[in-house]
Amino acid sequence: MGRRAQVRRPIFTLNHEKGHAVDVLTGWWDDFFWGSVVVAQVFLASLVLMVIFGLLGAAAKLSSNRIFQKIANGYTIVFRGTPEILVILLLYFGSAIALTAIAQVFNPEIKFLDVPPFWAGTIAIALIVGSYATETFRGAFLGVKPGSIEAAQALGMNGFQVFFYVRVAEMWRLALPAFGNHMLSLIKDTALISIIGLNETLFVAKQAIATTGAPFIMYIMVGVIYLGFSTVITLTVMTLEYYGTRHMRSAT
Amino acid sequence: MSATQPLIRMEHVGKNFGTFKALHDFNLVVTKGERIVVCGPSGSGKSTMIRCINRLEKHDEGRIFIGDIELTDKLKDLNAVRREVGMVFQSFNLFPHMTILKNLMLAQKLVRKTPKDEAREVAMHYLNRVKIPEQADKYPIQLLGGQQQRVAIARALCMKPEVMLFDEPTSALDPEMINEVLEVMTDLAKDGMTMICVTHEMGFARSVADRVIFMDAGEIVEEATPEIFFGAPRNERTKLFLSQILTH
Amino acid sequence: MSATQPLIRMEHVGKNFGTFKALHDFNLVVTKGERIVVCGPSGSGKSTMIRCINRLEKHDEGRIFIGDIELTDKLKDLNAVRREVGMVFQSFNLFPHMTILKNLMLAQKLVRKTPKDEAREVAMHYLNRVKIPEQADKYPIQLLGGQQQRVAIARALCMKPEVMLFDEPTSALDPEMINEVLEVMTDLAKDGMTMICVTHEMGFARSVADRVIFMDAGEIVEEATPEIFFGAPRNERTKLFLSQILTH
Amino acid sequence: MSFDVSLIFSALPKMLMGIGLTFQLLVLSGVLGLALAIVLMLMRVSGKWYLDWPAQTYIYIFRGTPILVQIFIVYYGFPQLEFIREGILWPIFRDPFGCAIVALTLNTGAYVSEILRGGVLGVDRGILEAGEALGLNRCQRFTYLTTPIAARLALPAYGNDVISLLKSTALVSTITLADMTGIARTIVAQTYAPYEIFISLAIVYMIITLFIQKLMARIERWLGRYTVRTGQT
Amino acid sequence: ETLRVGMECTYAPFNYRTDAGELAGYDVDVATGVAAIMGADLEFVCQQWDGMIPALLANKFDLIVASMSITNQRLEKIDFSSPYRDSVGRLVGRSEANLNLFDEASNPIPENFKGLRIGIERASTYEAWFNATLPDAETVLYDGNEPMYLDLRNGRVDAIMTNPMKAHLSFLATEEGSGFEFVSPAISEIEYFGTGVGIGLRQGQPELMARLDAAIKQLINDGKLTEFALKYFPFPIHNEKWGDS
Ligand SMILES: Nc1ncnc2c1ncn2[C@@H]1O[C@H](COP(=O)(O)OP(=O)(O)OP(=O)(O)O)[C@@H](O)[C@H]1O
Ligand SMILES: Nc1ncnc2c1ncn2[C@@H]1O[C@H](COP(=O)(O)OP(=O)(O)OP(=O)(O)O)[C@@H](O)[C@H]1O
Ligand SMILES: [Mg+2]
Ligand SMILES: [Mg+2]
Repeated sequence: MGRRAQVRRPIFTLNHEKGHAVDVLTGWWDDFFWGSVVVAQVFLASLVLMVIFGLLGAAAKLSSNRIFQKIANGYTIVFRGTPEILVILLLYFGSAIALTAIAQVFNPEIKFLDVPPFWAGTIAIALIVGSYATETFRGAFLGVKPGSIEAAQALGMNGFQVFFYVRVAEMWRLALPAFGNHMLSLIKDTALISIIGLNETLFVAKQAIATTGAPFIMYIMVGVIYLGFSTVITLTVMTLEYYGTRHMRSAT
Repeated sequence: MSATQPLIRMEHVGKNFGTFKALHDFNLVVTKGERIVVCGPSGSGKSTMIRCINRLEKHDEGRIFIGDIELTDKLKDLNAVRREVGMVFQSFNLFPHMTILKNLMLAQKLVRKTPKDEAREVAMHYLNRVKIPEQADKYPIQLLGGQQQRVAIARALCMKPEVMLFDEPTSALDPEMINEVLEVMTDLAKDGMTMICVTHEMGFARSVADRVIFMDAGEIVEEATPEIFFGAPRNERTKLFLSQILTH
Repeated sequence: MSATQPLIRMEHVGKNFGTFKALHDFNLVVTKGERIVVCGPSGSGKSTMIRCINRLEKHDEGRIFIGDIELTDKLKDLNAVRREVGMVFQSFNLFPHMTILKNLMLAQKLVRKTPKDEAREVAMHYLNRVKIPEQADKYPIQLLGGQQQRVAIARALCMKPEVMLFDEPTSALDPEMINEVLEVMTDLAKDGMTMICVTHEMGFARSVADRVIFMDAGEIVEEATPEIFFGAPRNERTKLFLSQILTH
Repeated sequence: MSFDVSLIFSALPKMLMGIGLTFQLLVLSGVLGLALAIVLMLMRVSGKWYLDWPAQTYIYIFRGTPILVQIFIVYYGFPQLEFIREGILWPIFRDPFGCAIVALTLNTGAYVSEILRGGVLGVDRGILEAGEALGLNRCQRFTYLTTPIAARLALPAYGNDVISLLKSTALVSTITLADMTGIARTIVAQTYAPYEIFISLAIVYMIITLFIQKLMARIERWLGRYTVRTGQT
Repeated sequence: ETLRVGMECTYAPFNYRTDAGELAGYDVDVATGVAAIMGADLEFVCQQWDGMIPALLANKFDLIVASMSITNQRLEKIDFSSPYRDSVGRLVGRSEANLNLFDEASNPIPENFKGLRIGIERASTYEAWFNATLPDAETVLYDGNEPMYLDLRNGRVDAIMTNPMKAHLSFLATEEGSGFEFVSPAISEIEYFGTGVGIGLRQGQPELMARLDAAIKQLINDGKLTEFALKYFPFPIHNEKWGDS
């Protein structure tokens, strides 16, 4: 206990002490690993929510219901116009209050309900990126050629069949490239959740810096981890795109 | 639908886009087995007319009957009508994300509830008929325009319709491919299919049509057998149009 | 360039896209004032041939001469050639962000270094010639297809070329507009302009061409005067092609 | 906790004192980032691998990592490197404003270069060929045809990136700068009233966003005046 | 009963994470000791300093054990237990600079602060003191303590105001701290620095407060607090008068 506090290591410099870089990281590898696991968890959870928000938003914008349209427009304006950091802070502080108020309507016994930082952060970034996905999905739905839809109608397919077999089947391919970018936004926004104390990689780095005093190497480490995540996402999207655009390549 | 009564009846049909009258007091009766060619300048309402017949557009005035069924908002009637009316578009409108075979099977399975194997058989039958069975597993984009249009015809035929509607089926095609599509259509006509065909292919009209209809500004301007229509058109607008179409 | 020698000479020209031979041992000599129509099925290499002449494609084999200049990578020669060779595309390719007048003036100013006022005069002269001077200040998108193509012809003429190349100039046009473009081209031919024209408008070919060339698979299959070409084609492939083109 | 409206009125003027800094960051890194983006884009479309690859790597790294991490590396990480601390650029890196500009510029440059490249690639080949056939050389084609058309194609996406940049400026409060967000966080720390302060600040950002959108739409309409079919049969 | 305790987790040696990933420090020891006496389970929540009180009010945790001084301003929003350590502030600056900031009577000389950039943690007692005493000094606000030291060494600020115990231990006494020294006397005006550092809790919980007070008193009486302090410092950092003796 307190070893590091008493015997501080000299602060890392790239120039005169070669090999020091990795030294400084000793003991922090596992923390970074678990931090990465948290990043992955936040990413996956927010991905699911983002798709839901995006589809709901797109459906509302495309619906003929004025009120739904207004709500969806409000949603995209608010979340595309507000800095991510503010949304996260607001949701973190506001969620408990709001949830408790709602819960008390149903059950006055409840003292308070809380949303842990994990979910506050996850929902925040899903809402933000979902507002962009709303536009992507909307555009993709509109991008389905009206001719395809008319052909399906002329063949006697009903509304549901047209929607599912023609619209959705064509739309996801159109949405994919932009959707890949949304996934990259999500993964990068996870870094902001360190601000509300979630123990992800950037927060690990801050703690490690408090002990080692080596910000350069620690933040580079975080950058490398995120670059790894981005690479995995990019490759996945490329694979899906390859699969999804088979029908656009000529065989010859 | 019985053969004694007309297959399609359009009575005083009107269709407006905003204040613009795309169709105006339009009357047409088509009996079983009749082959009708519709022509006219761009914007004269040919597409609108043909799209009203299977309710891709809703008409605003008058009445349209397909067999005994009047076209209204009733869903059940609409589905019954669409099953009986096949349509071929200028731009083919194949489903780009499905292979040719799947294009032909989809509506059979979903609308006619045909079992998969039977649907495949029907599909292959019609692919043979339009002479491209070997393309069954390709995607639409891998086919030439003429082939795509033949697939589109086969797709409509798979539903075993009573009438076929064609909206300028060859005008998006390169010249060399026009004939192969017209051949398929001529075959179909010879087999007795009832057809309404918007086209400017006058050779086809001459050899196949029972009646040629010339439209302008949403109305029928002239209606005659091909001999009379091309030989001795009565109306000035028809003459002008024919001179533009035929000189080059 | 003197009138005594051929204006364009293509000798054993070959062009490959990867392993695909788009042009193969292609030979053609065009003298001043000659009007040549090129036809052939899609993919036969017509566009490739014509694009080689002003080096939008580089040929891989053989030699091409424009006047005395051989087409090589030398920039100076290339610019000289491009100044003498005008080109009209199927899809017009007007500069969308410039008015019609500016479209006609740009290359004059940049390439010929014509002073602004003179460039404008030249532009208006040719706009008059294609009969749409009143459109000078509009943007291309505001014009109909036929008008756009006439502007494209005028734009090429502003450079006062020795030869004009046309690559299917009417095949993207609605039927009513084809004639107005063909008229401009016919006028040009009457004035003695040397022309190579890829087109399937056989009426135009008959009345204007000195020679008709039929290409298939990157080669010249038949070459004859229009009378012989349409009247008594010798080659089987020509006959087949003509039957496809002409019956409808 | 109740919502204290009077707090907003007392806090808003204080927060708005940071708007100048926010705009300075936005405009300066926006302009520098655009310049960087043009260079990167030219490298990408040059067709020369030794220009293309470095640009591609750069873009890949800066688009693949969070802007917050980039800000931290520049602000806290760089001073650890002797050659930065001893180098002539130290006055820039010493200053948190300089660091913020550097980080934001490097970041937005990567994004914008891809937008510009999309615009350049979106120019119809036929138009360039027509220019070529008329004898325009490469440079003339790029100046008179590619640039104006690509600018118009890239503008909507570019507008979105300007808004992203605005939102990124809110992160400079983490490196001691007192922009609007920084001031707001200080007020929150004193008043313990996050909702009132943060919500009113969010509205301020939204208004700026809408303003940028309107401006961009106006530029777009001007640049795209040739894409509307007006007044012609 | 589980008590959720908020702290920064990056404020060595009071609350920080060891390279083994464990939370450690004087605050952590105090929290553990108090919980043991109260018979409660503990759960630590890491929270950036400027959001500490809002987070407590938003129910993110139940107690603040994060070296938070008991000040009047804070007492308006939350309650505090009795103090468990001293609260003072001191300025640290570069020795060479020969900063002459205070007169003999230990009062600041405002003119000498002109042109100086002083690093302070956002929302700290030091910020409150600075704003009140030297409103014209240029302050630079940090989200955490550690970056402030980095910037002091990098020359981005001329001096920082901070906790002298921490400054001595984790900076001045180390290699990196050479060339730096305290450039002010200890400042502990009760108005700003309060009566000491206490455990924060939401208002309206007199019972919980009484239990906390009792537990702290017991820690003092048992000599535990001294023991905790000696783990990190060569001297105790609380006032023995706060106990029973
Ligand atoms: N959805 C629509 N909304 C508004 N106007 C329309 C719509 N569809 C067609 N029109 C207008 O109705 C008129 C007739 O159109 P229609 O497509 O039926 O003409 P057409 O004879 O098929 O012409 P073409 O030969 O160009 O296909 C045109 O003036 C067209 O602009
Ligand atoms: N840039 C290219 N890359 C690869 N192949 C090409 C390219 N340009 C043309 N081709 C191929 O070369 C062949 C000849 O093309 P070309 O465009 O010259 O034919 P064409 O006779 O003009 O046909 P069309 O009537 O369709 O215009 C075609 O098979 C085409 O696929
Ligand atoms: Mg039509
Ligand atoms: Mg061609």
